[in-house]
Amino acid sequence: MDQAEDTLTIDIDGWEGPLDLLLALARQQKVDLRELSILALVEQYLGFIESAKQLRLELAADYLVMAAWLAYLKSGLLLPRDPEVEPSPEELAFRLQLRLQRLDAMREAGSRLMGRDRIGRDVFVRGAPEGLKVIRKAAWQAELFDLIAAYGAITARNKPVMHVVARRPVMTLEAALQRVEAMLGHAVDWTALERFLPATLDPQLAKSSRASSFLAMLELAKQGRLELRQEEAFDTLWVRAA
Amino acid sequence: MIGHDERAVEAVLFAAENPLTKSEIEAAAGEGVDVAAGLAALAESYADRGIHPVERGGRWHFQTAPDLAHILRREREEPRKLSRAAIETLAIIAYHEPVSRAEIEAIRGVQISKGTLDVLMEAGWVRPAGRREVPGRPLTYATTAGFLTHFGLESRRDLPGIEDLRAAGLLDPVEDMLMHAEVETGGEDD
Amino acid sequence: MIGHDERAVEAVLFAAENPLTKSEIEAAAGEGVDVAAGLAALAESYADRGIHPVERGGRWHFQTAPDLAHILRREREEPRKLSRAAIETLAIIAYHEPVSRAEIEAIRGVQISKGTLDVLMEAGWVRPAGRREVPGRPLTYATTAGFLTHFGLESRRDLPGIEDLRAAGLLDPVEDMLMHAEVETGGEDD
Repeated sequence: MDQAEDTLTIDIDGWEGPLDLLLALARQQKVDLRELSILALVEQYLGFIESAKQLRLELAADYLVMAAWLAYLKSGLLLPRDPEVEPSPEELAFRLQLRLQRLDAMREAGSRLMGRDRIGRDVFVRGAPEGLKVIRKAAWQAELFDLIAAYGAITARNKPVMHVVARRPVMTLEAALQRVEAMLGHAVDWTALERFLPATLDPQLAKSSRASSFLAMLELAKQGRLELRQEEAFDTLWVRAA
Repeated sequence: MIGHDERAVEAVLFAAENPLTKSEIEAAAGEGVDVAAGLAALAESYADRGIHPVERGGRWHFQTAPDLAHILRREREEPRKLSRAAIETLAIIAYHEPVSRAEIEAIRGVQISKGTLDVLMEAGWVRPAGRREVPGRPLTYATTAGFLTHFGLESRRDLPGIEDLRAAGLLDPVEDMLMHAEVETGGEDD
Repeated sequence: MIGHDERAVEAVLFAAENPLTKSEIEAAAGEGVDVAAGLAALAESYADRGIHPVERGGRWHFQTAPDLAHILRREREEPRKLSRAAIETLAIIAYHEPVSRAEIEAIRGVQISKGTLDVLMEAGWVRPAGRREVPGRPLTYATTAGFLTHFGLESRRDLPGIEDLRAAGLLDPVEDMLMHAEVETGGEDD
């Protein structure tokens, strides 16, 4: 067993996800998967994750999620049964066992498929058929794969797969405060709020800086460092150093 | 003396570039040919020969006898090699079809990487098979007649061990995978 | 019981892509196969059948019995592959129908030649689908029932969506897919 664990530690990169690892561990129990001891399997998996941690191997998140879930399952199996909990730990263990059996069966099925007498490898079709007369097929040939691959190519061409999330240009309240404070020294006379805003052609940034600068001015007015004046609603807002 | 039915069916199958259904053989062989009788006679005539007529997914073609593989295989390129992921995915589709990508991923416990399904579709073994009428309407996948032909299966019933697996409940619809619900939805590729 | 010589020669001739000389058959059939004896036995076995082994200029091949030649294609009409432009145009119509020519060009990013749509209509996969009620009243195009049949689709809704394409690796830039193919082909173990 020790030896096996060593091998596993070295092979950490070889697993296709936690289920793959669990199946490999289950196979070490050398029993029919239907007779598998889930508790022993959980111990093995958690032990494996622990030793990987000690070796400071980077574990992908899904391995850790599985570890957490198995730890939960283990405590459920060991602790006195709580009838409130649905599904029961035994049921969860059984489902896990089924999953492992199914994956194992599919893996086995895959290798049996590959081992069949395959055309072009073990058996061969006629090399040079003459072809039949009655072909009412369209002379134009295309496969569904060609079609959807073409559409994929067009889509990829038009919209690069890499999505760069455009950073929306905004002026933060902190930036506005700094800017207004710095400019206030020059505002001995009443100055329109607009004069404090950065010049920009970007309407988003213009809106954002107006809103932030207004808030910044309210804050500075509260601190008594500037005065605000407006003749009537929606009229120009005038600012002056206090 | 060999009957006309048998000879006509034989010539049609030999000349055809692809496996043919019974009605395609009928259309090619012309009026008055009993295709069923011809196929039956043909199977018997060729039982011990170096080539055989075979039925795959309801389509017939001639192919070489498997025991002669060793002489024919030489100097030929092997067909496309598949990755382990592609082999497993193919098996899952064949045994569970129609099956959605999420279901395949639930069985394998990992996401299908790019280039797995498209390799199988390009080989002509897997095709989109309609959408499932559940929320999200996921596309499902199934195998093709070309899959049966390539792997020498008369029908999906001939998939190795499929009856035992079904009896053991291992081919039941993929259930909600509790702990995996989180992992899988969390990792959805963008 | 049919001898190994005959079976080996039979399978080799059947699978060959060109007529073969005796020595080529010998090389293919491998050690210990008496090709002359095999060919003689074969000629006798097939004397009355729907196909025959024949010798032409020192090379052997199978061919259909002359009296059954009527089932064969007389002129070889080569199936023609659609051009890339045509396949892309067809894909755009299938995904966006009804769609005008200007819209197709906008999506493809290149102009389409007159012949491209003609080819698709000749193949019976695309049809005019009325005019759009906007200035210029452009003609729109849509796919036909024949399109669905040819591509084995029950409805257009069976076409994989963008997410399905992405998951299948079909949105990758070409270089990426080639690299992937290499990785995939490298990995099998049988």
